[in-house]
Amino acid sequence: SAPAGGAGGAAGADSVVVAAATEPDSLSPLLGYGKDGNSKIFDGLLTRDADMKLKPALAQALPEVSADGRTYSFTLRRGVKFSDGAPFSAKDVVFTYRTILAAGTNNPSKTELDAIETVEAKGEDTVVFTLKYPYAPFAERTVLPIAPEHIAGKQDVNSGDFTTHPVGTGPYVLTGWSKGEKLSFKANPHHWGGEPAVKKFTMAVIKDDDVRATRLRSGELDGAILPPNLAEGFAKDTARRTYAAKTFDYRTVTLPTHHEVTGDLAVRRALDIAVDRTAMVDKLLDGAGKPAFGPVPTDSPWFAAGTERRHDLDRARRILDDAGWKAGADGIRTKDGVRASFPLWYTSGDKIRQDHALAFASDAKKAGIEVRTEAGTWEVIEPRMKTEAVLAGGGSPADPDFDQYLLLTSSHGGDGFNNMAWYDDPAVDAALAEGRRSADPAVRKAAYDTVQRRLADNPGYVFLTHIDHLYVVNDKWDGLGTQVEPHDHGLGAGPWWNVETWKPKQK
Amino acid sequence: MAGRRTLSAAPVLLAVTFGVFALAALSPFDPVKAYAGTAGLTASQAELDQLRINLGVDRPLVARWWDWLTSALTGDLGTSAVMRQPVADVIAERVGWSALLAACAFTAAVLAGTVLGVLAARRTGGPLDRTVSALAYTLEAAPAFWLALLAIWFFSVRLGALPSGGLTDAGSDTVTFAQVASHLVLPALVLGVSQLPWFFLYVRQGVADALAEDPVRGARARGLAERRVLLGHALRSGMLPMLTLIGSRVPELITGALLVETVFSWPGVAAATVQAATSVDFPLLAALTVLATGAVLAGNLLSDLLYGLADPRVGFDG
Amino acid sequence: MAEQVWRTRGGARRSTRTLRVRACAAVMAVVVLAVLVVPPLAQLDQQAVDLAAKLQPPSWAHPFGTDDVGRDLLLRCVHGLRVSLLVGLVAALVATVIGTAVGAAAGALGGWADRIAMRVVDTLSAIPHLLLGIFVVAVFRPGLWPVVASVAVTHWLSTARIVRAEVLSLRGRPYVDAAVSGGASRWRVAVRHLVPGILPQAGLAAVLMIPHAMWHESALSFLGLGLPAHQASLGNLVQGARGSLLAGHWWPTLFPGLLLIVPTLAIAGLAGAWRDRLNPRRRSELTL
Amino acid sequence: MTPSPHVPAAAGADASRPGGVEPVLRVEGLSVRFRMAAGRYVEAVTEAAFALAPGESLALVGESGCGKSVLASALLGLLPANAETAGSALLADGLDLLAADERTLARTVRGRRVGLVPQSPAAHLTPVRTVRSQLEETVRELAGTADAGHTTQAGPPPASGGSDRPARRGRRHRLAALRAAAEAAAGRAAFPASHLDRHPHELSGGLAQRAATALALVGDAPLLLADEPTTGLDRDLVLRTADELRAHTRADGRALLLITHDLAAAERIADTVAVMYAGRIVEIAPAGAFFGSPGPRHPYARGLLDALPERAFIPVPGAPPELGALPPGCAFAARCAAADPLCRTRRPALTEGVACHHA
Amino acid sequence: MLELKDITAGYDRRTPAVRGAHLSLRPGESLGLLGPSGCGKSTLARVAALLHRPDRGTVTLDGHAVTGFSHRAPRSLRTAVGVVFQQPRLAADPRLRLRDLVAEPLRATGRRSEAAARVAELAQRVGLGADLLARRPHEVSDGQLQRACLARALVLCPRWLVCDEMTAMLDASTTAALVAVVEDYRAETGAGLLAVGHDPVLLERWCGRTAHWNEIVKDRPPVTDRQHPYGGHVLRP
Ligand SMILES: Nc1ncnc2c1ncn2[C@@H]1O[C@H](COP(=O)(O)OP(=O)(O)OP(=O)(O)O)[C@@H](O)[C@H]1O
Ligand SMILES: Nc1ncnc2c1ncn2[C@@H]1O[C@H](COP(=O)(O)OP(=O)(O)OP(=O)(O)O)[C@@H](O)[C@H]1O
Ligand SMILES: [Mg+2]
Ligand SMILES: [Mg+2]
Repeated sequence: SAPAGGAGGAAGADSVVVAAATEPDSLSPLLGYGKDGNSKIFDGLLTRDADMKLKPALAQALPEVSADGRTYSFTLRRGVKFSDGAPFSAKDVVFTYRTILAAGTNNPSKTELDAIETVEAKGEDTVVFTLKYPYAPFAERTVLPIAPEHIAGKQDVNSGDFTTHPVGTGPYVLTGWSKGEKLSFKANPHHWGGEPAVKKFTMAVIKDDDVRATRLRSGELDGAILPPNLAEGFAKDTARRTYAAKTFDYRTVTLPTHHEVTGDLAVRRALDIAVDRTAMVDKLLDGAGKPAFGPVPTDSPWFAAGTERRHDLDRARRILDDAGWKAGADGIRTKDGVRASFPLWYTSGDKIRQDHALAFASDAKKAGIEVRTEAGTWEVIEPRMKTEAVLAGGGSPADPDFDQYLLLTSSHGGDGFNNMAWYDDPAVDAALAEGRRSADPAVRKAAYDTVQRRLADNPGYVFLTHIDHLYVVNDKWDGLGTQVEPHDHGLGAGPWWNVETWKPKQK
Repeated sequence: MAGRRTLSAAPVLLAVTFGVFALAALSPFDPVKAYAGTAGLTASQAELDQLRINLGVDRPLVARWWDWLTSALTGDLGTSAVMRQPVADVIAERVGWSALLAACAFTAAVLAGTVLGVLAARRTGGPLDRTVSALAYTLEAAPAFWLALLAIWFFSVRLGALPSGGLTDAGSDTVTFAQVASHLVLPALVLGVSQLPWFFLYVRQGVADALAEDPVRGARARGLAERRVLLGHALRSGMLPMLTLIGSRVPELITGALLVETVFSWPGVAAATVQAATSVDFPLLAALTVLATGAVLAGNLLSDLLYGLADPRVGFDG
Repeated sequence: MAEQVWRTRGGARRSTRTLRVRACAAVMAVVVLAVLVVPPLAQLDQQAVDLAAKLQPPSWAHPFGTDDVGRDLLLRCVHGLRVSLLVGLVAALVATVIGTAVGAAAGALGGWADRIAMRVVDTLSAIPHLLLGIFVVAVFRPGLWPVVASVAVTHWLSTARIVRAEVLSLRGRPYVDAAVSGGASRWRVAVRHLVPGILPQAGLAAVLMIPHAMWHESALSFLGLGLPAHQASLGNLVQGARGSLLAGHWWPTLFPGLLLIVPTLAIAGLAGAWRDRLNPRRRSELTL
Repeated sequence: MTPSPHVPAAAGADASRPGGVEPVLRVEGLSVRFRMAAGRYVEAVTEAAFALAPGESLALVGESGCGKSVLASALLGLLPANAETAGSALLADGLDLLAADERTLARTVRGRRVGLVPQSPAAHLTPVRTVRSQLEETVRELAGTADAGHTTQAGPPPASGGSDRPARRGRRHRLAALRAAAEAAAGRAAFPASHLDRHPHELSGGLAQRAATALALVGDAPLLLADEPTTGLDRDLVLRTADELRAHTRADGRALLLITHDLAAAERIADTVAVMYAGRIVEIAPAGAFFGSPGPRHPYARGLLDALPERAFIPVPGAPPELGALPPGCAFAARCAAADPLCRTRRPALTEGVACHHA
Repeated sequence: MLELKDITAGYDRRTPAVRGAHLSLRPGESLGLLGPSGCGKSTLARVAALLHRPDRGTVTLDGHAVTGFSHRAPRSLRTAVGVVFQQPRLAADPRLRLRDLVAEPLRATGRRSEAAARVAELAQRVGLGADLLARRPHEVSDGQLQRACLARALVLCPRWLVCDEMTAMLDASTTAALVAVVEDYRAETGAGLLAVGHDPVLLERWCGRTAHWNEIVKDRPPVTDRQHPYGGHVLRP
């Protein structure tokens, strides 16, 4: 029942207004902006195509990797200019990486570049990275945007003007940022990839889902990200199209090994098959998602076929019975005086996690395990993570190492939000190390298959779903599509990841 | 009185800023986590510790407050961690828009509340009184959030008459008067309506009580028209509590503005308050609180002055 | 003697008034009964998720329908009402008592006591409510009582100011002189002559605070500072139902919304009758 | 006591005036009762009847609490909502004050055709406004009548004209005229101009009384109800107020209902005296006869005069009956030396100006 | 002794309402104070009742100098003076039934138990029926209210009485009756009386001794009689 003219959009076809739920804290790559690519204002050395394959951007070609996997050399594209007219060169690349790694820089995602030992310029157009250890997925990190040294170098990295008035080489130039309201961009006519057809791009910041949907309906917006139940409302709207982006965005329940109930392997295995993932996808996500059996989604090439687990309540009960967990009067099992009961925390204000937690608790109860849902902020949850279960989320599509290494290696147990469950499985540790060291795709695939199989036998987490991200966009342009998206989807995700290549639809 | 009150603002400001620092330090939120955002979820502990030192939040509370205070007195308000911007810039960019919104909403609420209150008090128990009173309690029970959604749905989606958010059209970059004016209507309306119940009910109560008193009987006996009796006598003595409200509702106005600014993507300073509070951004929080304190003190001073003018029997001091 | 015809002015509303008061009282009685009796009697789990029964419209099995994870809304509404009424009533009561006490003391004592009390009120009202709320909740731990405390702590301020201003105006009245001459202490003057005069204003603030506190609670829980969001309270229910409403499901909003408003109106009706009785003139005009 | 001058033409007490001019006010069978808790009634006024001819002043006297103020309030429709009235009170043009609706009373009667000096004037002034503002407001409201005797009012400012100057000048002029009119009104009641800018609570009792009188005189109403207009005034001012009221009444055939306990003032002003006891008018007589010889005929009225400090200064023995439970016979019987069983059982009717079995 | 010496009092310092008034009263003595309207009698009465702090001068009550009281005179002295105010409508708390109005001073001074009996006795004296005692101020006539106010003034058995135009709104018979009540009380207790009023005949008969304002206010030109029988209405310095 969209009113007529609802799809009118804000202006002509060379102007696009979309809405996002979140806003970047800063626009400086040095502080972490755009680290996963598609930053609009900036370019990285490399970038990804629609299939998530790396392709050259500011570099002329993919890097040359030395045999020991510890040296990466990039040859830079020539003639690229920043939007202020200054030429781009190797020293900007070196400046960017070195600044990020500097201790005084408040960039919270430095860890991702942990492998880098040195970064050097070789002449005007070559940059060489030397790593501390062989790190197969390193090239994936170099989608990170490059900042101009001649501007950013003269200011305080953390609070300088550059953080809000960035200058880059990207397809768009920032024309205004009204915090809490919108970011406006205009096409960069001198972009090395050619001038975009969409001349004006505006990203309105609308935190609330319902308001976003309403404003989309009122015709002020050309596109917006929406939760499934609201996107549903636009399904019959012929002037708009809904895009469901595949993601690596999973929701999982951590089962801390240090808790007397969740530490019991039988309980973990029972829970893993007691949950009805299909029902969750159908009902909680309105079908916009997939059951998850590990960090890797079932349709990814990295997925280890055959590790899917069927919902099997009877078997779950049997496992518990066999392990000595006996049902009490109230239906909750006990073993050696220990009641099969544990708390499950979710972050308050997050509806999806809340629903997952409730559904998980209700499934667990059917198997005779009491899960007490609790809500809190991370500050409340964090000190309890060692022994209490948490409904967590994550997912990074570029390389399986990104997710799994931090999530599963025993050495990261209790290190911040990495490996919250203190999962400890020597076979997994070994496979993960192998996966990040080897450059051979076959070896890596085998290694990650091993990890996924072990996860099925010794689940430290109960993975529940992978969540599709839904976007509703006016049907006025050609060239739209979605990439596979990570958990944390900011400006760079959504059908507008490649807005620079959109073309107005021919009528 | 105004002079003395201005003087007494200094200890209040000191107490408030220190209070804010102390409360923020004691609050369960961690500035480092807030700064890191989602990236913090994958950061290592060493990383976070380094960040803590860089942000200066590892230092003792009193030292931080003192540093902030001394540099604030020299005009340097520090840098906001959440906004990644000097605090002075954050405030300069935003405070005007907030003030505009709040002032419009407040004026509308006070005027509408007074008019409706008088009309309702004229016949308490009458249909108008019943309807508006019930509505007022309902409004007080309805979060500003709901009102906002409803307003957007009705005025923007249904009627297509008013823009539903932002300071200007999303696609336009220039800030023109007409644009701002039309974008101001809905947020100001919602904020005003959410403030209305108190003003309405207090005026109603005050006027209805005054109508039962001898002075109104006297005014009637003199042959004054009903309108004069209502406005010149019943309202004049019945509006005293409402005048107090003008000052004491300022904090509620700020809280309301915070929600409304968020829903309508209004680039004001109130929306930044929640962020500053939940992410424990000391310099920003302190500066915003100083602003709020100013508003509250000014509001209270104003209402005390008005009260003193309106009721000669009151001898306010201090 | 000829039959006398008695005329009245404006007395005709009397009967509907009593009716209204009775209706309000009846509503409150039902609400209180439901809140006290239903949860212990019905041994049902208000958190029981049934994904298969998601978002079902009202029916015999679920008179209020179900929510988006298939929980029975009637059960949740009753539980929520219990929590919300508790929060609303207790917080409003505490805030009003504190506000009235501080305001009356400041107004009646005057001088330095007044000045200091008012500067404290200024200070507290200047600190963002949210921050004060966060603090209170942090000192204890998220839960019901901290929420009540945090609402009460932040909401007595305007009552205090209103009461003080009224007291300042009242304390110059000649009848206060008469009381003083009769040996009344300041305390007695305040309690016996000033406070009764400002009770209508304070009572109004209290009534307004009840619904306000109910949704303030849900705002706190949204930030993770109140009750957990899955725990039923009217505020949480209404907040959580927003998305469903836009998607065309009216019942998850309507019923909790009504339960939020109807008792409020009933309390307001009773309080209005009470305020009329506080006003000596209107009281005698309304002799029932 | 000096006998006061009388204007013979006006000294008629009977309601039925053969062929005479229509009375300014004719009250018949006026009763007022208050509904109290538990269905009880307080019968404040019972079947009062009298008429006021143009130019006549009627002094209503009686013991405290006998219903005088209630009677006045009833005539203006200012009773509280729990009051019930019966009977009629007709103005010269036939308007029944007791039956008229609030609108008529507010727009055409109060202030304009019936003025009131309330008892307890300080309580009847709006506390938050100065006397001047209330006086000016009243003058403005009743402008049509107020301007008659005073300064000229500026005509409507010329509507055309590019600048707003003439309009503003006109306004200033009008404000000045208003101010002057207000001060003149204050002067009539001997309210000092220097106190005009005070608030009611800053006035002495006598000043408040004069302010109330000034306000009531503004409308130059044909009928003035003055409820104790001389309380709190010193002798000089009492005389002055009495003279002002008498002059006001005599001019243009206005009428005055003077409710007072101040018998000296009553004697100075009144043409007729009505004595009220326990809600009833028990005697109504020409003032000359009442104060001079033969004197009052009702035993209560005699007792009242004897209680004056100039005379015996002895109160009427006993206490007045409670109006909630009036005895079946004569209400005064319990206090009357001459009472016999008839008095206790049968209520005397008002015949030939007195309601007493023995008069 | 109730002694007012050189009292200057008022509501703003520049134009005091009372200037340099002297007045003294021995126990058992009574004084009628006459004066034109607005000259400051009520103000002086309030000073004598220790309700108003004079700007200058001393008040001595039973040997206690009570000028230095900071905000309020001590309770024992306040209650030693019973006051009947000029305007009963304003001097009665609108929310109290007459019964409570009269009993209030007893309750305030902690003599709650005596209240019922004492109220009944005084009501009987001033002539207030049970029916009236149960009403609130706006439900009774001004005269009835004034009776209650007199009862309230007497309820604590004060050693001094200040009656500010107590009988202004009373008819002759009630006036005589209430004066008799006061005189009976004085005969019983030997209390001193300051009666303010306008009626010289009444005050003469009541108090025996009267003073004109001119006589007690020493340091300003005596109030000349007005140029005209009732010419200048208020006396301003
Ligand atoms: N609102 C009321 N409710 C009940 N009784 C009332 C009310 N107002 C007045 N009365 C009663 O009606 C009677 C008449 O009162 P009214 O004020 O007319 O007396 P009055 O003759 O004017 O006396 P006074 O000389 O003292 O002013 C009194 O006995 C009084 O108690
Ligand atoms: N609260 C007040 N504030 C300011 N001025 C006041 C106040 N009360 C009284 N006055 C003024 O002080 C003067 C004396 O007042 P006061 O009441 O003592 O007179 P009074 O002699 O009792 O007169 P009356 O006989 O009319 O009652 C008057 O001019 C009066 O206007
Ligand atoms: Mg009277
Ligand atoms: Mg006086």
